[in-house]
Amino acid sequence: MTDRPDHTDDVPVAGNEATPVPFNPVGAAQSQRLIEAPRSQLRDVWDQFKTHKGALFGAGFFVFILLAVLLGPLLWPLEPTFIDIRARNSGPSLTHPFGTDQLGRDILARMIAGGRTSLAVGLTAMALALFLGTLIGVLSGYFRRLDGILMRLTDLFLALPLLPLLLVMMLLFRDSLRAAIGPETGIFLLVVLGIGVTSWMPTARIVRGDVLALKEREFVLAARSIGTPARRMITRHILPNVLSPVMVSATLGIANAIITESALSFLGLGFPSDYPTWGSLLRDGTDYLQSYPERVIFPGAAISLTVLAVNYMGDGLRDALDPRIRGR
Amino acid sequence: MKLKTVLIGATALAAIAPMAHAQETGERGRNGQLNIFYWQAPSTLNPYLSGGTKEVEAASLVLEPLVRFSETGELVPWLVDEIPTVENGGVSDDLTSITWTLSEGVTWSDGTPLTAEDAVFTWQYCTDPEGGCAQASYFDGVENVEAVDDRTIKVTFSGPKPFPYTAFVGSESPIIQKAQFQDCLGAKAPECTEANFNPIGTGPYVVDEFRPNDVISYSANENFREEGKPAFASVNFKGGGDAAAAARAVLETGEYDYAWNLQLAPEILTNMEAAGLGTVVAAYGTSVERIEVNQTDPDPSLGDARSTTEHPHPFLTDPRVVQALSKAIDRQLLVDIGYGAAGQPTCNILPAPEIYASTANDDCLTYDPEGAKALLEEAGWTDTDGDGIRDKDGRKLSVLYQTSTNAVRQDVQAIIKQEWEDIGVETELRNIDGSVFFGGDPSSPDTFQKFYADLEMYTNNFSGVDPESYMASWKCSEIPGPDSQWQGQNIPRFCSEEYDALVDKLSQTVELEQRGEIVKQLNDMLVQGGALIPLIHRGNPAAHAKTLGGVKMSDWDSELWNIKDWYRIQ
Amino acid sequence: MPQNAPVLDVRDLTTIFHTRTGEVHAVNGVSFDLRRGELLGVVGESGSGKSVTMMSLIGLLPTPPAEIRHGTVTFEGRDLLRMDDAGLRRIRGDRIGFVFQDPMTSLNPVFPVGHQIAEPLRKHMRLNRRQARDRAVELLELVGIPDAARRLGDYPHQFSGGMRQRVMIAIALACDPDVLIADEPTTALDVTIQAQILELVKDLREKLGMAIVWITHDLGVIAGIADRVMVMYGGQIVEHAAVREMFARPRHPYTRALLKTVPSVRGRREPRLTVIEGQPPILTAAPDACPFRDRCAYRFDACDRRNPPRFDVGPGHDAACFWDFDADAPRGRVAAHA
Amino acid sequence: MLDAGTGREPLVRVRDLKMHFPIHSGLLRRRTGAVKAVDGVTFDISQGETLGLVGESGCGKSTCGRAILRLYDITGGSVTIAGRDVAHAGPNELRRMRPTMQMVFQDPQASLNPRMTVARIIAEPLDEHTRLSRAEKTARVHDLMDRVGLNRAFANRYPHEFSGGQRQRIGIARALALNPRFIVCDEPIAALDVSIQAQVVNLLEELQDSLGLTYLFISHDLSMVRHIADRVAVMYLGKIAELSPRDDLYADPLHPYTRALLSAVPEPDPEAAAASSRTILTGDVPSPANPPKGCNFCTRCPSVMDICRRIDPDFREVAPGRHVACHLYDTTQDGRPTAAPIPTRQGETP
Amino acid sequence: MLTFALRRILISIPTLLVISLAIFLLLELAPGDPMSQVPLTVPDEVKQRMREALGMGEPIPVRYGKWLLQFFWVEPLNLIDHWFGTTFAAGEQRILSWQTRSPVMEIVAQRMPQTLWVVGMSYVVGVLIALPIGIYSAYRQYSVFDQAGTFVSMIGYSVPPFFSGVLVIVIFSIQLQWFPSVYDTTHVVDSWDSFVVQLRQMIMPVMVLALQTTAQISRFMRASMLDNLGQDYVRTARAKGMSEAVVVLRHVLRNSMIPVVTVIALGVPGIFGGAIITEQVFKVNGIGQLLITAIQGADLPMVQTLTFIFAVLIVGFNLLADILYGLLDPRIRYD
Repeated sequence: MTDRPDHTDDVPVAGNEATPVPFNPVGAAQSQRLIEAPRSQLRDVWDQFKTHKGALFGAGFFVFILLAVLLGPLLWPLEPTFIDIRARNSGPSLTHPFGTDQLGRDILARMIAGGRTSLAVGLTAMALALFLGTLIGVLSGYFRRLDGILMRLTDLFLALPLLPLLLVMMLLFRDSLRAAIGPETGIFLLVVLGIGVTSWMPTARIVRGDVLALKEREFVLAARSIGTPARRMITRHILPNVLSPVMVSATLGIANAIITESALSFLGLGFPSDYPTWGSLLRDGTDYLQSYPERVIFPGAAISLTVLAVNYMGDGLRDALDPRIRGR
Repeated sequence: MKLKTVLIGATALAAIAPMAHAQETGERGRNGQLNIFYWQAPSTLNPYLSGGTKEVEAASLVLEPLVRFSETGELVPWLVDEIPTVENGGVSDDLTSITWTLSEGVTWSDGTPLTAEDAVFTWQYCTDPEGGCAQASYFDGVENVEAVDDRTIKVTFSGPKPFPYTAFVGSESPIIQKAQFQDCLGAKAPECTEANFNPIGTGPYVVDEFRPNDVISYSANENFREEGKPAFASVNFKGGGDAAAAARAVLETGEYDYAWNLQLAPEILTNMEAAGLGTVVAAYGTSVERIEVNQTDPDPSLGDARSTTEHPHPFLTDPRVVQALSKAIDRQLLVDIGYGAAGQPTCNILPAPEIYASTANDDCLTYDPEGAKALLEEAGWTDTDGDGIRDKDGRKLSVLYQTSTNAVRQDVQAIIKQEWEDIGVETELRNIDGSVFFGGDPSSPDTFQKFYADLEMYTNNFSGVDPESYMASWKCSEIPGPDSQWQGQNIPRFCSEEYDALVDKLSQTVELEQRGEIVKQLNDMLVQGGALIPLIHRGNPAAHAKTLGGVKMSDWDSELWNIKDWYRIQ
Repeated sequence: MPQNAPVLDVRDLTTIFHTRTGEVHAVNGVSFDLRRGELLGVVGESGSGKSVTMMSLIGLLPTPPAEIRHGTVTFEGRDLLRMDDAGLRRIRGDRIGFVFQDPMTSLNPVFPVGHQIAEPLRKHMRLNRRQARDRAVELLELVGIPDAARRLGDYPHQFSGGMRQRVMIAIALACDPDVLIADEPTTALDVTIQAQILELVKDLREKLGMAIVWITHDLGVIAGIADRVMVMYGGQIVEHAAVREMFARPRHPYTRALLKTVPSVRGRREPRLTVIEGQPPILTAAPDACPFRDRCAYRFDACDRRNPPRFDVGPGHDAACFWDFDADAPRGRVAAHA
Repeated sequence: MLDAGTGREPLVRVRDLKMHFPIHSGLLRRRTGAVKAVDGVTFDISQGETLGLVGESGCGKSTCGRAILRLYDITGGSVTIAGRDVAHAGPNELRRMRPTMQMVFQDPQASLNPRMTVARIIAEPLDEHTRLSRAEKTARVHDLMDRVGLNRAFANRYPHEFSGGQRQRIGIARALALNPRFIVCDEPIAALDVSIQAQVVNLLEELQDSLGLTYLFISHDLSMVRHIADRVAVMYLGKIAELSPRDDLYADPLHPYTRALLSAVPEPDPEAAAASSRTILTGDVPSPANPPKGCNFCTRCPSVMDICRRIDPDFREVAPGRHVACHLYDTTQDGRPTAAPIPTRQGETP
Repeated sequence: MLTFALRRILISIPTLLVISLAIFLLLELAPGDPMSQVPLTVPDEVKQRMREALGMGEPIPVRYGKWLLQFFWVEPLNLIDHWFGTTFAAGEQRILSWQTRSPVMEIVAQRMPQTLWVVGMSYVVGVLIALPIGIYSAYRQYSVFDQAGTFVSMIGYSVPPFFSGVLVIVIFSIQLQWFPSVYDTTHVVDSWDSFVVQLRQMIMPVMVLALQTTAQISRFMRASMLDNLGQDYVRTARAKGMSEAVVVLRHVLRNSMIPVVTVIALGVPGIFGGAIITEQVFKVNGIGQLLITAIQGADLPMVQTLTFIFAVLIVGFNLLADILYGLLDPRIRYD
């Protein structure tokens, strides 16, 4: 999906040829200056990104959430697993701003801990999916011979169900992982692997399409005529140019992973249930929806707003990374 | 007997709905449709092919045993007129046979008469070695079943059987129709889909449509032996969803009349009940939520020998440690948080029926962390390095505590963990998906039989009312291990010659009082010997609409055992 | 040369674009007229404003980002710039036809060409399906597509580039327009195909007699077919003359340079090409000086002070330059206003 | 020999070059045909010479240029550059040959990696083929930028910040980085504005003079080719129709296609335009996947004969330095005189 | 086109075989025991006998072979028997579910109607809502409507169904009592009234699911419209004097629908796969619920068959999407 605002790239500079880009012609100013510092593309991207209000809000909120879950424990040192049975089921108050749950655990603390897990899952699973997707997409797009088999592999993975796959991975690796790195990290790795391994396919397809198109671009041909070998061709010319679809998949991937993790938690297949994640908080909360609606609303809103924020970020990023728009 | 139970039911109902006009009697089918919600849906209606409670209960509307158990655990003659005993000659003096006489005029729903041949066939069906019968244990020790005449069934045992009421007793051992199932013996049993999904029974309802794991439609059995029953013309038996949804459908939206197995936090149920549409009820049987204490060492470094009798547990074999752990648990709190009306604190592994319930361990009912600490000190566990965890000989008092995945169990785990950490016991929690934990896959490390943990928590009970085989499951020979493919009932790997001898004595004892005494001793040996920490005597919570009368929940039989007596309060 | 009343009269047209970096002045006060039956050539490089001018006057620019700031466009006695959308739609495709540069993308890929030709016929001429079909066949034959009736059902991708451009011309001519605006119609085509199209247009002009505005950057094309020529630079008309006059006596430095930079396949071969240094400007404000001054060999102080108006330099010939090439000196103050 | 009698050893020698792209179709994706993009092209280019390669779009001229540089694995024929066999070199050998031969591309926007700075783009060949230090590379990049008329202050800018003409200068600088001897200019001015085209062409000419470069100048613009090339080859449908010294070709085209092509170029002179009578070709170029039998120009040729539909004419030298593939110049055909006089003017070489 | 389709079908055969093997092995390795739902009161040896009766003891290759035979030979024969009243498959062992001991395919056939009613209907509704939103959002890009549409579709992306589902139940079933919270799968539509009942019970699940579909498809539609609105042929259509409605709804829409139709086709297998969480929340016992109960009950034949059917559908609809693309876009000619 490529959305783009037409207020810039539709400017019909007469003639409809490839539009030459304005650039201060041989002006007097340029000769005296020393070599310019590289004008960072990041800056251009940011300049464009800034104009997308939704994206700006999204990025702001996402950073806020990230800071909250990272620094939250410093500001709110209550243990998320500490049971204060006397204070159970209390509503929002000064001691417990978000109230407590049926065991008297502080919901704010649990939200912070849960957010850390959910975001960590989201970010790592996304990174894994992106890595796999980009790798497979680039390989199959760049090397014709690998294309058929890798795309069949993609089909195969598209047809695999996530839940049984996760169960298998739980069985095969849980004990060894638990012994090696502890129960929570072990399951974390499994959930991340499970989500990552089952969600790289769209990225792979998009990247493959882009690589196929890039391969036809003249600058790749130019590099070939220089004699650039395949490895550097990929790292120097292909990868940087598939960055934008990958970045966009990244934001969608975070959202997708957060939702998937919470769905797994909802189905009881994710983390141990005493280990808070937003998804499991939400699941536990749904039973109390009528008596204590805030228990559903806090995690539900956290998931939804984060995903919303990330989606808006993706939207803005898509615009910002589109060279057709950013060019001028 | 029947009259009496009816009267009790009526008074109970009168208390609930004094204003309502009860429609206990009247024409068959007068009350329209009854809606029942089992959030786990039955997958078959043949209780012999699936031992699951939901299947057994769904089948109990159709298939009936000779005798049922009432809500108090008493035997209620169902398809017979009287219960055979030694006194009335129904049970032979040497306790090796029992003779049942069918009531007169009992017919199958297709109109054909119920005969002793059906019972004989039922026995053959379930004992066929290739059939994979789930209820085969009901026929343990049964040497022969013969039809003496059309109405007389004689069951012969291979040895003396002090409690002979197993075969054809209770909802798990009903009689199936020979005519329908005669081609379904042995390996063919699973292929008889039509019969398995639409069994012909003697019960108050017949199956109209069965959709596996989804919904069952029943209608009143026109050939039912009792006049004017059942009161409902049809039953819609819906499955799917979750406990909260089921409770909501009965208590809040009133879409359903009865919902089963509402294991929800008590306050949720209380809040839902406040809507005024229905009532939460619980039936108590012998289910006890307990922590089993591993008497062997689950250390992963032991490899294949982990959790086997080769390596005794380093500290849990000391009963004082286990006692301390038990004392440090606030059982009442667990009830308040997780069970509400569907649970009572208990210190016994066998809390019911009353004649078997010991009182010797009741001091654990009071939460006593100080006492627990003292016990640990006494056992030599002190916190020498000041990290809050007790240790002894360089070993930390640290336990891995596992259970199946279930919201209430995780809450209980969390509370207990905190309470134990208060007395200086480090606790690591772990939960395993139920299908793995209770699945017997010998290759899985996570089954409850393998017990690769120090402690594990789950509920167990025994079916029927006789605890003999239940208590026998803690004999040394029942210890699971690699040799037995990890099969065996003695999960804590408790082994005591004294205990084994006492179990043998029980199997020789006929007299009920004596049996009770022996069982209490066995119970005390288990609890005091540190094999188990009983926590909660669990009831089965259910909810029914206030307009539904006649519900008498029994945990000894199907919850729906007396559905023929249910009616609508208008 | 036809000297009758103008069919299209454009006065002081100014079009700007709003972009993120600010306004871009694409067309600055352009005035010209188009007379019945003549072919007016418009020459300029990318960004000179030639297409934008033509698109502005018939409301084909998306607004925003474009904004037609002022001007009048008189067509059949009415001002097109003050007309509502429905009115413009009645004129577009009916009285004024368009041919665009890239025939590959200008035709809708998913409709058969017959359908695309029939569309304006059915809308403007109220023909029924059958009549529209017959007329479409006629039109295809007119533009020289062999086997026209059979090809009606073909899709654009089944035609070659030249054939596609013929289809575009057929669409533009469907309703017998008074004015045909051809926006670089041969730029994307090969020379041999371009020659075919040019022949066709000459031919059609004779037959149908509509007025044509022909936009191109190729002086050669203009020389072959145009009656009058306007040269555009920086959103303005810098020179305007009859075609022979223009090639014989160019009176603007830009026109003169342009004529020299293009080598010829015939005639003398210059050892070195004449070069116009620098880049064409992008105007972010209304010009207050000559837009060509940075690249101009004749630049002097007046060029920096004021944007030169179009001075008359001969009969029907004007040029926006302060330098008088006839006198080879700066223009006197006499003809300050054109 | 073909190299117009200069006597010098040709730098580039192309013999019967074929570049066929297979067409697969059917259930089993069998190869059922081929697009004969380049089908038997033969020519030489001498040191310091510019060979113009003209033709309409789709005639295979760009493919030819790329095949010569081994950007494709060619189907047949041979290519020798500076005495080394390019067509059959192994990967490592080929890589070592790369510095000798470079390319300038058509679309200055597409041929520059938008994510690299100008300095990195120009330095890429240096990274690949030299072991210069960072400072040396920077110096070399600046030197190249000066040479092509780019302000070295902009070394750290990205391509999109430049205009089309400047981008083409970047492409030229990159091609020059390794001091190549031979550059294929693949339509280097096609995407540029008229006033910019001249700047780039002049730059290419200056560089040729100062560095002694040899060009294969591919273009569809006959007038620019006339300006820059010493000899011109006209391609039609994968084959060379005519190859002649520039002045001969423009003054006296031999092949009917060349004549049509030249006559189709519009003259920027209204007087001349009105006076001239043009040869307008009818119809379109046939598909290279399915070329006509016989001479591939026979479907559009104004002077078509029977033989043209049957026999593909040889590409022959009909006058010194003048090569043409046309039956009109057959002298060996029995009983039939040649239809056109053999030009009398001698080919001259620059 | 025909060769293309045939060729793709030929390629998909080995693909599907590999998929089936992968699924089979994966699930064989998976933990879980069909006996786990049998109460603990049933002794281990009885459970062991029950397992043997299910055929769990046989080696994996044998079971895979049997399963393949059953899936590709016996079950199609049964289908033929069912349709034509023949008895080709008489006596052949069908794929039996471990939980219900009945043929898997029969249960699937039983579940299909409710899944299609609810999930299918939600897809249709979602698509029908999405298309106009996408079209209008693109046409009035950055307008208030577009921003609102973007927001709503983002909500659709962001709110998991177990949240929105429970929320609508509480609002519409419990508080307002408008709709039932439990879906009645046995309900038969035979009159207007029963149709209304059916509508009432479908509204909430369809609403929740359609939100997600709408979100996705409308974004696609919008992007595709935007791509096409900038094309030259749009200007041509306007230059012909076509009205905006004709320009947008005929010229642009026709082109924009090409990628969108294939996206819609690719989403169809999802309908047959059910919507696990939504079905669970609303007690619509469809395919999704069947799959999750089968997984929980370790009913391997059921899970294997369901996932494989799903894989077949995905592969099939991929092919269909490609063919549709070719049919809709005259420029694409396979072969």
